[in-house]
Amino acid sequence: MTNLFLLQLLNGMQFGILLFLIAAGLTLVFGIMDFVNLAHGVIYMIGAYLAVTFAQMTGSYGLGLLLTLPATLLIGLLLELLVFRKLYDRPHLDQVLATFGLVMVLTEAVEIIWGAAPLSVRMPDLLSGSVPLVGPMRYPVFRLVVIGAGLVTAAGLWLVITRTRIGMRLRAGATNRAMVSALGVDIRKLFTIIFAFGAMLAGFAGAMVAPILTVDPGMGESVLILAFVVIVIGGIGSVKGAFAGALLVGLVDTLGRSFGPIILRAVMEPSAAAQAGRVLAPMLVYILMAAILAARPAGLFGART
Amino acid sequence: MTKSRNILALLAATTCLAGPAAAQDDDTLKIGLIFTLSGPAAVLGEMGRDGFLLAAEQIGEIGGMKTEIVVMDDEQKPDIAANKARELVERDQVDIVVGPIFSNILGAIVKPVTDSGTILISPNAGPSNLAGADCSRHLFVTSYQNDQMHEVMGAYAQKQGFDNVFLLAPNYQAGKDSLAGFRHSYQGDVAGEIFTQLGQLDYSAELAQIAAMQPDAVFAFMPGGMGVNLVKQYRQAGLETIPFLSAFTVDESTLPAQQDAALGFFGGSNWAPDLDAPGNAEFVAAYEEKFGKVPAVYAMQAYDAAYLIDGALREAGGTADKDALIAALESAPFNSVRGDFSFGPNHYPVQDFYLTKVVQREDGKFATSVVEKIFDDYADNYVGECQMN
Amino acid sequence: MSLLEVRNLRKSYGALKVTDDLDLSVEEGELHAIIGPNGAGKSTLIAQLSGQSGSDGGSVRFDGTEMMGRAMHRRVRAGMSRSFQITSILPGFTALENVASAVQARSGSSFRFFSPVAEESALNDQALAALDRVGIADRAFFNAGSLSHGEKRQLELAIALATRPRLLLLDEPLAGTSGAEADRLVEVMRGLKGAVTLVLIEHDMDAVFALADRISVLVYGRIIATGTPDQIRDDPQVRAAYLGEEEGT
Amino acid sequence: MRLIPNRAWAATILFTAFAVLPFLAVALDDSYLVVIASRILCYAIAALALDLILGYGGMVSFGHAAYLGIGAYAVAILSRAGITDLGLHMLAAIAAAAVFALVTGAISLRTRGIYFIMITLAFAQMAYFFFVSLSAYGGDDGVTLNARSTLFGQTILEDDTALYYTVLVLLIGLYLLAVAITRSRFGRVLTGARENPVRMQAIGFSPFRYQLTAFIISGCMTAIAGVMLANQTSYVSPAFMNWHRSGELVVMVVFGGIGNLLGAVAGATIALLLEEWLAVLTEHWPLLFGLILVLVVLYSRDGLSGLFRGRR
Repeated sequence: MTNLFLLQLLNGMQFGILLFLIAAGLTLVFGIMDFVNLAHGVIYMIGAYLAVTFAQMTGSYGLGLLLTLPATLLIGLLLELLVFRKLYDRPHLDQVLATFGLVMVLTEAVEIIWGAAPLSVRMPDLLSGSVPLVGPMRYPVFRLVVIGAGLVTAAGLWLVITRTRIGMRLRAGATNRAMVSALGVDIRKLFTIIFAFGAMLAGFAGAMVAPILTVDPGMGESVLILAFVVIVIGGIGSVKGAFAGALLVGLVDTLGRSFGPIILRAVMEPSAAAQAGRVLAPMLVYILMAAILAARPAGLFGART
Repeated sequence: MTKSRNILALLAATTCLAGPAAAQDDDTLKIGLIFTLSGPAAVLGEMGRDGFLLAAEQIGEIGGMKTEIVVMDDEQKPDIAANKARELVERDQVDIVVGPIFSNILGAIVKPVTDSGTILISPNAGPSNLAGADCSRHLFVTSYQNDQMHEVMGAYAQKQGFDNVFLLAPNYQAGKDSLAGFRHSYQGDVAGEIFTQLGQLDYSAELAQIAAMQPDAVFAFMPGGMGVNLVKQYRQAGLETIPFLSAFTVDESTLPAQQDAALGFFGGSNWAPDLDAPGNAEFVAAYEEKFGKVPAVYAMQAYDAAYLIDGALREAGGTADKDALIAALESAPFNSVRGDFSFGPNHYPVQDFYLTKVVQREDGKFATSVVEKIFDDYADNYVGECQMN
Repeated sequence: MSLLEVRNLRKSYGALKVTDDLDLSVEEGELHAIIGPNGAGKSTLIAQLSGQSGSDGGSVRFDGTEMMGRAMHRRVRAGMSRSFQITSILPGFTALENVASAVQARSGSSFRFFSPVAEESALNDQALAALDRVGIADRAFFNAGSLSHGEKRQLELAIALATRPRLLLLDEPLAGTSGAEADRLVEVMRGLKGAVTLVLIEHDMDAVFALADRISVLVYGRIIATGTPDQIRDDPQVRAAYLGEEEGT
Repeated sequence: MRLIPNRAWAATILFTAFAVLPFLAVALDDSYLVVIASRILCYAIAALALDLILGYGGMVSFGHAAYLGIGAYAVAILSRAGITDLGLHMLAAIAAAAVFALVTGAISLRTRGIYFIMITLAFAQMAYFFFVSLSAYGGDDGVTLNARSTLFGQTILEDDTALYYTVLVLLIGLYLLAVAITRSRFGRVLTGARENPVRMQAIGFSPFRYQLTAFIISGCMTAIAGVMLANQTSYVSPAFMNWHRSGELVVMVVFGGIGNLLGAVAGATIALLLEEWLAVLTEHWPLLFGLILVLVVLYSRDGLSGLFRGRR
């Protein structure tokens, strides 16, 4: 039981880190540019599709992943130029709607290009095995890679934002756009760069999960809301908050699923507990979010209201 | 001022809404197809549509009548489907509606279609209520009753002498029905029963529990993308030594994504592409040639639906006499590519069920393959509750 | 008993004490000006008194009733209103609607859903009177957002007046106004003296010394002196801490 | 606001057009026209309700489909229990929606901006998953309604045209109610709280109470739409409260121009017709629909009616 609990703890953290990986680009764009990008999930999906296509072309998942990065960066630039640029000064509602429309457009475009059937990519044999844990339990190697990628992304983002010159400009841009402009920084160009970088992070996440998750036209939507929950819980704009939010969501979701019914059984009869567990499990993440926002209306690490 | 002009524009627009009302024409056969053609599950709907259209093309004039086919997308949204169904029935005045894929969509369209006296043929969804208490003269199901695929696996597990099986299904109605169906024909112990979230991405927690319990086998019902996620992660977690029994989890719609991760995984089905039955090899070859993919049951059942309509129309001599047509349909006057096929009194099929297994064919494509027959001429459990009127 | 009694009022942002054990008494009917150098904590004080921002401790008694912990709208209903240093109006409403809203707040329930508010002449008449008092009655049907800066300042005052306060906290009402507009506002304030108790924060020293009955000097979150304009002018501590500095610049 | 006579005109024309539509359907021998038009009217009620809080109260609820579902399930659950009266269905729907709106609104209104959008979405998701888990009513498979609600013991709503006029009467009534609310004392406070909440506090209002009340009113109105939609579809499932549906409701409001109650009605009409036409045009209609949505948001802040008028 204890072993299982520890393993589930690890699973929860790993799911959280996976969520962080997906939400990282969203946090960046959301936090610094105060821009609500519902299309983030679609770019993540495009990243996965591109990774599959490039991997088929080159015959290597690694090369496919590498090619996906500049490709999604380019897509980000293009979208910024065509659509997002015009939305920066608009209210959140406009941003939500325009990107909602973009979700429809891009999802359909993906279906036209790649078809509706799910695709898959082979991961390198080196990473496809599993390592023994305790007793009969094993842990997939690729999961360790995903955890690594998530941690590196988190550390990288944190370093860029707090330790570099461009990061300082970014933070200044987040708090006071006029001041940054006065300092002679071209805020438009800065935003373009951030946006494209955010798209690349989304693409990176998509390419990273392609070997473990299904690549289909619904994959963007299925993570979008979770990604938003993560950054809203953490407090918009805080990389630290997004990381904490992702871990929290991952842990609550995983532990709630596996131990919720057991805990409920302690207070009610088994069949009722099973029933209640089934009703509550899918709601847990949303209950968590509502509870946190009720107590802290700007999220765990959010400053702005 | 401008506002009033806009309203006029709107009025004009509303008028355009009126479509061409179809004139009743006894020589023309009108068939409405309603499938999920957009969204994540579009792949299933496309298979159904393609299967039907393939048959229609082969037949030419269905039932010897000039044939017109209208295709609708239900978007996998029941209320939209209900309206589309009414559009087919009232505006297009189709004689027969074929569709849909999903049980909840069937639940939404069955009333508007059958109330109008139009024949409804479901090429996939087979919910229990419509097999039993809510059965309808005008509804025919060419697939199976939903529980049956799961019962196949339960019977197989029973036969293998497994007495410790771990059950896994998403937390929604079909998931609950699935596990109930499995337990219907499996009497052994259940090591654990988990209802996962609909659309769940990560199955680490469940897989860890399975690894900890080391059951004799796992039975999973994970349709669509969930199945792809689960199968990939199951393999990666190194659990392939535990037999993986499933329904709607590894089939030709998901295998292109699961590929070798699903090799050797078991499923229950009423058919497989390599089933030895008259006409089946020709169907599979024609489908693959036309659409470049291996057909799944969704395509096969819709294909059969077209031939069922053709046979019945020829027997009844057209659409004019509804009662004759229904009687003709009941006799299932066609050769199903799955071999034995007849309708029970509730208009659900009586057919054989097989254990299938995922194999890689010589051309490199992945497909399910028949291992053994589990049930012979098997009818569903609800037929007794049906009082056809 | 004073109308407003402030005792040991505190507030700090981190280590910075913005309001440091502040005591203040405002008598019924007087115009009490609060002056002090930039950053002395004047606007924070107004925010604390009005209930817009919280306090770390202390007591604010209005007409003998403790106001600490009460939300801003409750203090307004008790008779304490305020104006804002940075104009705060409803830009999409007309000037009349801006003021009528304030009248509405103190006259009857606003949980009325059916009768058109624009036709409530009682509200409109009082609002028009308030606009007239500050001299912008001719702007009544203009969108508030389209008014000039000075007119907005006048509107700001009219809104505050329309709440019929017993105590009015004015946060730099003259900020950014031109000569003529400022004169007009000074006249309005002069007219209010006696009828309404006023706490005035203002940088325009001419206006302050011309209008105030008493002046308190706020430096680093503390009142260092309170007295009549003459007393303040002659107070050596004030001269050292504030006026000297002011005259030097 | 100042174009009241014009607006009354436009409303009269629009509602008259809806009123004569069934005759047009008879003339064209196209009964389906009435079917889709009643669906449009149901959504028009929902869009109207959403516009009341979104346009006038500044509350962007991204979870309003939950109330559609609550209304729909009120019909399903009561019908199962043998209660078929439309009035009772309405009462139950309104009561349930009011409770849900009171609880979720009280929590949601603590937050602002994007947090509000997300927390309303979260509550709608909870409602969605609750009904998915509700096995007694078919879970996500939903419930087929064997009969429509009865009106004064009569089954007249089985007739599509009767149902259509019932929805139309409800829409007109609720429209007039919403117009009255926006012009009332309450409406002024609500709009003021959107424009400048601090100012409203400084004149003695607590915006929270008014916003919460408006949130509840809007939820109840949407639940009425849900009751009628369930009757129109004869089918109820959790798909009614899918988050996409919530997004579509916002789209309708935006199409019609935010803060324009008649626009909300027109927006619902346009959005659903557009969907209908584009679906006829191509099976990849979401591509075109999305494109139009993007263009409307980018180039017309007054919705589609603004597009006709050209850029200002």
